[in-house]
Amino acid sequence: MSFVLDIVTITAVSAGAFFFLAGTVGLLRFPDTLTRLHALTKADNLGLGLMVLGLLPHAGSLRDGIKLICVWLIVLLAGATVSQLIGYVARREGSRP
Amino acid sequence: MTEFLTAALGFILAILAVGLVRILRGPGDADRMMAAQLIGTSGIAALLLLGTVSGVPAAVDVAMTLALLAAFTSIAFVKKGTARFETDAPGSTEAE
Amino acid sequence: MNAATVFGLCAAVAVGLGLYGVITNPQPLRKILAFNLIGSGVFTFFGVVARRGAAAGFGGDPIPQALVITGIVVAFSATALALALLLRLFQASGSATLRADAPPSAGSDPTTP
Amino acid sequence: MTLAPMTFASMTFALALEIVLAAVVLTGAVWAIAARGTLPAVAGFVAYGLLLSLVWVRLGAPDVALTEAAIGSGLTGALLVGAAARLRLSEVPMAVERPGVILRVLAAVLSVTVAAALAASVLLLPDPAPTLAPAAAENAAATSLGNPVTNVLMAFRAMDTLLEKIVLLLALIGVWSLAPDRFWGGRPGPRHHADPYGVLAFVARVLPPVGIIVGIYILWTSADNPGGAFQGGTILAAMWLLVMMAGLADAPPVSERRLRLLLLVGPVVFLIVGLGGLAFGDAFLAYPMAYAKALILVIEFAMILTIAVTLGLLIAGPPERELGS
Repeated sequence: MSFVLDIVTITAVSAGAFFFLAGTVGLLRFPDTLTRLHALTKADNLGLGLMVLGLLPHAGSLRDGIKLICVWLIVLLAGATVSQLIGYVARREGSRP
Repeated sequence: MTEFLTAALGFILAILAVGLVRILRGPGDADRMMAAQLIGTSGIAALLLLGTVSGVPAAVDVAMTLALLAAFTSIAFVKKGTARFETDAPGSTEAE
Repeated sequence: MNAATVFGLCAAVAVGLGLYGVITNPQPLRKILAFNLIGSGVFTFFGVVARRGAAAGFGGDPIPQALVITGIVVAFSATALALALLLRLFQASGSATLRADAPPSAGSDPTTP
Repeated sequence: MTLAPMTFASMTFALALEIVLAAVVLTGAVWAIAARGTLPAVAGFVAYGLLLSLVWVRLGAPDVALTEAAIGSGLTGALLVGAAARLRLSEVPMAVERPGVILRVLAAVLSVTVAAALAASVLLLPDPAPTLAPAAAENAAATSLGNPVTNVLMAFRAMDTLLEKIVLLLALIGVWSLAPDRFWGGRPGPRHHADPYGVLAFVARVLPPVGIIVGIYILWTSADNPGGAFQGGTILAAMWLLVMMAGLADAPPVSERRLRLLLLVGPVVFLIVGLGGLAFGDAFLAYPMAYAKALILVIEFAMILTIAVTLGLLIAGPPERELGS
């Protein structure tokens, strides 16, 4: 059982790390602000989500597990709204001469 | 398993360092905010990993606090102490 | 070489950096920021001492840890007061400089009629 | 122990991690000092604070990590961003005032000396380290709280905590006293406006309920786990400020009676309990053993309100609008 859980952890944390990498590469390499924003949200949503999934088997108790999921949900909510704000700021800057 | 998670933590810290460099380059506020967002999220991921690696379950509480306050600080950055937040061209918000 | 030593050296460098910033940076806001850096370095120092005193099943000596929590709060209040003073100076004089021979500001105090 | 080589490998692995973490922390610190613009410097400082909370977790001090994440990084960051944005106009003439080469070299020499002295003292710390942890563990039964840091803050060194609350109030009075005469008693900060159906109003409606639950949870859990009135109160303050920034609610006039009561309830409850200890117990702030936990919880619940309101008002700043406007 613990072997299966270890495989879940390794797979999910590696996948999460990959999405963080992809988001960062996109943030550095993509040509304009809105595509960079698109890349960034992958790291936010999927990267952290997969990390949380991978760490769930290591949570000491049910309460810790629920809190882990709550962290992800808060980041999702905050990240989605902050991304919209970034979009507005980008448009405001873009319309400037 | 601890070794694997420690390696993942080192990787996330490297990503965070890249985000730090990105903030410095800017040039606009939007890019700075994106880098800050990346730093915040990778910082939270690093905290969760570190809590598991170091055996400090309360790191999850720290991560929750950070998640809430990162959103707050980002919004403070957008508002920058000004009274109005222009989500659209002037006048169009009143027309809606 | 262990965690306490590594972070202790890190704290020493942070204090040095903060001190350099307080002396050389002309902007008051940046001086306040640098001062906060010194403060956090000193707090980390306390954390190192606490970590070395880990005993009785605790991750660290709780007394320095509690002192640091109090310290962070007091540092925050001092920062808030310093920034409020700086903003008031800016409002009253039109510039935020600490130089005594600063040129008189173009704008008058916007807060008094 | 057949695992000995393995544990040695994992120890060096852990050490490598700590060195990487320290390097990233110092990157943030260098940048908070060296960045040209004020806003990037503030961003560097906020990132530094975030990383420092990782250091605190690694140092086995999650209580401090919570405080650093909430206050050192979050609220101080918001405070500095607001001030930096307001001072932006004055940045241009500042460039001229850069100190000369000699002063900078002297400052560098002084800073390196101080840092080297501190580093030497880190390396020369006494071994075994002096500690009060066993004493704290021995006396933990007196309060029946499981978190040693809460024990120290609320029982063993409760006087520090009481005085810290009073320092916060004094800072607030100091900030208020900077208001021009005609604004005295009025509302702090500008009246914020935002699109009532926009994203800012949305997040200010959805996030605060979550934040209030988390804030109260952090207080409630502090009896046995890391947390406390301070860390919880900071989250509540941030949520209140969020609602204000989204224009959903206005800041209250600083002369409002209800507000003044909230500002006083924490320290007053603390003082009453302390004087009760003087009257019925052994000393000021001595809790009777049987009621220690209950009394500490009462104090903490009163304090979280005061702390949330005080921190929120400290960030909102001095009154800027006339009473009745």
